Amino acid sequence: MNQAIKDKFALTAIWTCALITILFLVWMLWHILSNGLSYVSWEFVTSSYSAIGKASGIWSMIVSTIYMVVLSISIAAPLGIMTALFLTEYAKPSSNSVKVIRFCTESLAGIPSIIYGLFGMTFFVVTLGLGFSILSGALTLSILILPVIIRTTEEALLAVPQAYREAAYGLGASKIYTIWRVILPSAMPGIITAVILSTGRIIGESAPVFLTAGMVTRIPESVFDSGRTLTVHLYKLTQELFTIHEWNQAYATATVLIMLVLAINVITKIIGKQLNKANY
Amino acid sequence: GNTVTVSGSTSVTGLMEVLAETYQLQQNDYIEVQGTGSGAGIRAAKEGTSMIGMSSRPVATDELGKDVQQFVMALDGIAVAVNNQNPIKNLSIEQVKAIYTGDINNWSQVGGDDQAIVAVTREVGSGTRGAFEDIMGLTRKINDITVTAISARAQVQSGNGSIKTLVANNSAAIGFISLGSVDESLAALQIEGVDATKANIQTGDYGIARPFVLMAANSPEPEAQQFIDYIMSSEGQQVIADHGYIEVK
Amino acid sequence: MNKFNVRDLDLYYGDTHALKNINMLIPERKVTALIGPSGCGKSTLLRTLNRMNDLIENVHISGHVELEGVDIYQSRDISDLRMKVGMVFQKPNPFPMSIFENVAFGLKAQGINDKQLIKDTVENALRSAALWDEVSDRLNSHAFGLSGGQQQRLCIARAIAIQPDVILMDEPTSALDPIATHRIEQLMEELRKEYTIVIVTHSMNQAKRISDKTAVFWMGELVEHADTQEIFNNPQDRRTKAYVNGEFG
Amino acid sequence: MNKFNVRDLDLYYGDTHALKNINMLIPERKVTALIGPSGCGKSTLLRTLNRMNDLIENVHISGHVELEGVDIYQSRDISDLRMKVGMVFQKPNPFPMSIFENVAFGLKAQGINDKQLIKDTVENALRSAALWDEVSDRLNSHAFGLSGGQQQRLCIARAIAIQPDVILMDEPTSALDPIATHRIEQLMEELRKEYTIVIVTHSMNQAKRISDKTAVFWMGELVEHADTQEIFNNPQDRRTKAYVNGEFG
Amino acid sequence: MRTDYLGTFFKYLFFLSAFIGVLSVATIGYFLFYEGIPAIKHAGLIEFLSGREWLPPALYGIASMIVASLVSSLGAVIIGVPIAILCAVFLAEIAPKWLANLVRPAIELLAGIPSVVYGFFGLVIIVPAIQTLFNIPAGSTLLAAIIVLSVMILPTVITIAETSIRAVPSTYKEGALALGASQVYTIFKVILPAARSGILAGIVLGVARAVGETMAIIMVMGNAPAMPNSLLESARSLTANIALEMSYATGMHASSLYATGIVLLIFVMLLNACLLYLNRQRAYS
Ligand SMILES: Nc1ncnc2c1ncn2[C@@H]1O[C@H](COP(=O)(O)OP(=O)(O)OP(=O)(O)O)[C@@H](O)[C@H]1O
Ligand SMILES: Nc1ncnc2c1ncn2[C@@H]1O[C@H](COP(=O)(O)OP(=O)(O)OP(=O)(O)O)[C@@H](O)[C@H]1O
Ligand SMILES: [Mg+2]
Ligand SMILES: [Mg+2]
Ligand SMILES: O=P([O-])([O-])[O-]
Repeated sequence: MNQAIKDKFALTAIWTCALITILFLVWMLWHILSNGLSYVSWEFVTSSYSAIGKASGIWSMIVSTIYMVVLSISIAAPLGIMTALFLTEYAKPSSNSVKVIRFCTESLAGIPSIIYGLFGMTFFVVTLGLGFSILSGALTLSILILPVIIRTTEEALLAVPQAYREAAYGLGASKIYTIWRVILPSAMPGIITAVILSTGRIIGESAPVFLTAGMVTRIPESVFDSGRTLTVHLYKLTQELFTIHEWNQAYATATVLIMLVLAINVITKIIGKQLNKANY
Repeated sequence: GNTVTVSGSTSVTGLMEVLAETYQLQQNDYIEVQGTGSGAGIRAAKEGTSMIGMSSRPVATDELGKDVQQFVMALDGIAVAVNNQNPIKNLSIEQVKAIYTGDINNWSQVGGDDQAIVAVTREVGSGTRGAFEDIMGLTRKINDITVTAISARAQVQSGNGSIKTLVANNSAAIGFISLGSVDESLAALQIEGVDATKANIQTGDYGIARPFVLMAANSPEPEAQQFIDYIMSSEGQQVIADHGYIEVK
Repeated sequence: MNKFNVRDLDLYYGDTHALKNINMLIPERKVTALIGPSGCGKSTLLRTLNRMNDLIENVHISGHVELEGVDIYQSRDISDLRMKVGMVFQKPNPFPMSIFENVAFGLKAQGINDKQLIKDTVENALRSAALWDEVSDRLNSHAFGLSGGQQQRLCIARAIAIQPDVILMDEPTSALDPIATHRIEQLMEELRKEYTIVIVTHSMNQAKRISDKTAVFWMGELVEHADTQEIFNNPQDRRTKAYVNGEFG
Repeated sequence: MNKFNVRDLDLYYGDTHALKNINMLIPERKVTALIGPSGCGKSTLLRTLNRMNDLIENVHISGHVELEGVDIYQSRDISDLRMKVGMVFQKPNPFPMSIFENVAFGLKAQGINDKQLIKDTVENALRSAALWDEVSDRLNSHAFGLSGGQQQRLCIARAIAIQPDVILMDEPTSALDPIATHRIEQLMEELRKEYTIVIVTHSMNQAKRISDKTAVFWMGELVEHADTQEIFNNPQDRRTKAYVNGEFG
Repeated sequence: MRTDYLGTFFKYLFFLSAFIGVLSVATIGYFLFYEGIPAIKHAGLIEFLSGREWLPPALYGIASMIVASLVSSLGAVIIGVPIAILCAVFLAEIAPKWLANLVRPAIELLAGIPSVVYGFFGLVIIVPAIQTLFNIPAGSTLLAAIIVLSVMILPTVITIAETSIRAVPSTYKEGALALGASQVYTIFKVILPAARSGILAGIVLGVARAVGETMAIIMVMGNAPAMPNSLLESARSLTANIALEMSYATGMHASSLYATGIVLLIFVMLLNACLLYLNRQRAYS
């Protein structure tokens, strides 16, 4: 076949695939948003849920989600960042400890989330006796997001120009001073990206969350209480989709979730821009 | 206030959440209800991970051990339900059984339209499924171990709600759910000509019924005991009756 | 007086023999230029003088580098060495912080907190680097706002601020335009009065213009090291002759 | 005969005026060297000759570049232009495939399938690039296994294989050691007999050694363009004089 | 010398943190195997893997679930990956900048949307559509799962593939274009092969996501634990098996669910090993 014809053919295929993808994804977004937006109200977002059917608000789920995000991040972020520092700044790339650590974080990244649920339920809920609680959930999720944080932070650290390190060491600065004053600040946008990415992950998980944190619909008072995150709530609703009322709730919850993810993406973008500015 | 942890049967959960909310209107304790399933409820009560366990089937004493007591808080029928468009109104126990074992797989075999049957069941370990299998004789023995006789081709859904959804939206579907959660969106069948109603269960004419069981330690925490007392009180029983379940007092 | 005494120095990157038995005296308060074709080991030698090669994995060094008679590879305190031997790189590499913070960095890294002292040192360093007049009114603005040539002078100021004895420069003008290059060369003219300067350059013209001594490298070997005049007018080594006559490079 | 005729050429990268009103004739079967300090626009001019700048966003070009009398910015067929005007880059950039596939790439891209024809062309191209003897026994091994100088000759062979009229080279030896550089220069000596060569170099010595004509650029302007002898021995422009006398760069 | 102590302290602190990742893997692995091995011993490894009947507490055979997991993720790969790669090519090389800048954020948005939302969409749109389109009694089928999964992995694979296509040194592209090669020829013969390892990584991540997906699958696949005979039948994935029965199970039944987890894990590890192997081959050549 003539190369020009092949080219035309390939271009058509590429445009078609792009179009299919875009249309499908737009269709999905549109379907959910068009059904959900009209039902999302201030009332819906800020009122609480009640089994007697008086109220179907999602405020308690939002609070539980926030608890879960804050707690998981505050466990995983320091660990992940320090691990990344060890891998990029201290360990020799070819050393055995690096190989082992890298292998393990990569394995963690590959474990399906249902297995985290299985593990969290056995280990944190039962063996450690933490029960269905935000804490059990957050501990489970922090292992789950550890690889994301490590990898993204590592990339950010590696992207710090070697020239900064050389300049700092060339001025007689110690390693830890260099890390603290030069490397971490330069990598900060990347680290924040890592945190935001993991926030998305935490918000999106369902099975490992309800197997460890349960699905109680009230506002948790402490991390030892059970709570239901938004995503778990959506899952529960889909299992009970019955009356029009429940359908609307499900669409509205899905809409809120999509808007949350959108907000997260926008924030990531802004930080990314900041990063580019800092490195011009 | 204190927290009372309750977990187990998803069939009981809906009712329990209502009881919890009415109870909380009166005093300070918080009732934490987790719908995990009867099997998990029994285990939680036995291992003490929850103060109160819930089951939607009778619990054998040897399942619990001697440190755990049980209360029947209500009775509930199991309705065999089909889509509203399905012309079938009545099935015999044998027909239901054959449908679930897969021996009957077309509605025309039981006098309906020529349409394949979509049988929907709960997951293994569910109290509703356990009770349904026991009552309908849907069990068999393999290597001397009792296992289900429900066909592996039956679709599995993990709650009364999702079975309801499926049946309400699929004209070929049949499922079994807690009678208390039946409403006009789907049709409960007569079994052997008997309507699935509260009255018929109380008289014993409709035989597919099971107890809702609460389990707690022999000497439970005072707040748990107080909540159990509330459920068993006439006030609590009234709430149960109001929501379509059968009071025990 | 000689500042550095390099004896029998061999350096390997893994299996690459990058420096081959180098013996070289570097005189105090003179400008020594290292020239030679690409990949001949100029940068590598320069970086052995403040142990910057320590940062690279798989480097193997044997032989001696003495700074004022003390072998720098024996002493443990690298920070100390690097404060004595400052370095300026090929591409201007200011830190992503303000102009002031850039120059103050080395002092703060030593744990110096005295505000006034820092301020004075920063001003002096910027003056010595002939940058003060251009930036005195915007010390707190970001260093990246400076032009390439200004950034390179900032890096020189940063190196000067910690009062080193020696300044190493690796092709410090190769990323700059002719005018900025000229400024830096003028500056070196000033600095030679106080500092020992070792500069790598790929431009023979630059070596001619600014250096007192020139060392010619060829594939890891030091082929000739003498007064700059000598090297260019009366080269002894065949390869030097070919190189300065432009037969390659 | 002139191969290229560049008339009133201006080129902007966004707001940067990178080429300023260039007028230049490039003679056939001669080597034309473009020299000048860093950032003066040498590479930019070179890349206008085969429209490589089209790949860069925000480039704005006005004026004319005629190849054999036809304005290359009017004609639509860029592939055709690029097959006539081959290019060799600063860093050797073989494709990640075998030696043979690298050289055959251009032919296959044209849709040529004749195995024998391809084989012969590859062999001829490798011979012309003075690489055949070194690689004839391992044509199927990966191109990355070659040394830098061999890779660069491979890239030249790749360009030759599609039988261009012109070969553009952007600092083709700057990443190579002196011996490899020497090989490439020898090769150019051969190629000039058949091809028009335009070469960017940062080394005045190289320009002197290999070119017939030299064009000197300075901040986007063409300041002088004449026989190489003239440029170095009898420069007309003040800036040329300063540059070739090593006052900067 | 004060700083030296500090330096050492931090070095060990960082090392300890890094060690927690190792510890987690070890703990997870330990629990999984400790809890799962009894069931495998009880049922016999071969019987466990090849048995078609899942009848706890008597028979534990997960062959049908292995098949369901394999088929659903394989199907998702066959449908999703080519589309995703061409889409990535579109974004990186073909689309005008404004269009790419419009589409990319949309795709990134979709990469972050919880899989439950995809499952929900599948439940309300795809399942009924399959039911009517193929005129079958129930739309919750393998096919529904395949479609949901392929849509779900699109954003992941597209994003990673696009990044790695963009990371291909522009010198390759310039080299090819300078030889007069057309844009399409350059893309398929130079850029995509050079981006291979990144694209493979994206595919593996996508497959891992498909294999590991749980809730979305439960919502659309019907979960019948029988061996599916066609794509238009209900089936149960390994993940769904764990999620459905986990909260009820005790004793050997619970152990068998951990054993299901082991199988799932080995699945994913094999996948990663494949990636390593493929990449190593490339590095070698
Ligand atoms: N980090 C490294 N790892 C391995 N080899 C290296 C490394 N750095 C340099 N080399 C090799 O050591 C030799 C000397 O390199 P060096 O950078 O000292 O050369 P140079 O004279 O500074 O060249 P240039 O003028 O190109 O900067 C070269 O062959 C180079 O490839
Ligand atoms: N892609 C680009 N975008 C914006 N500006 C560019 C781009 N490429 C080059 N320039 C600018 O155009 C001017 C000329 O660049 P060019 O690369 O042609 O210089 P050169 O003479 O080849 O320099 P060198 O010797 O460093 O290669 C420079 O000021 C450069 O910064
Ligand atoms: Mg160098
Ligand atoms: Mg250039
Ligand atoms: O959830 P169940 O009530 O069926 O155990």
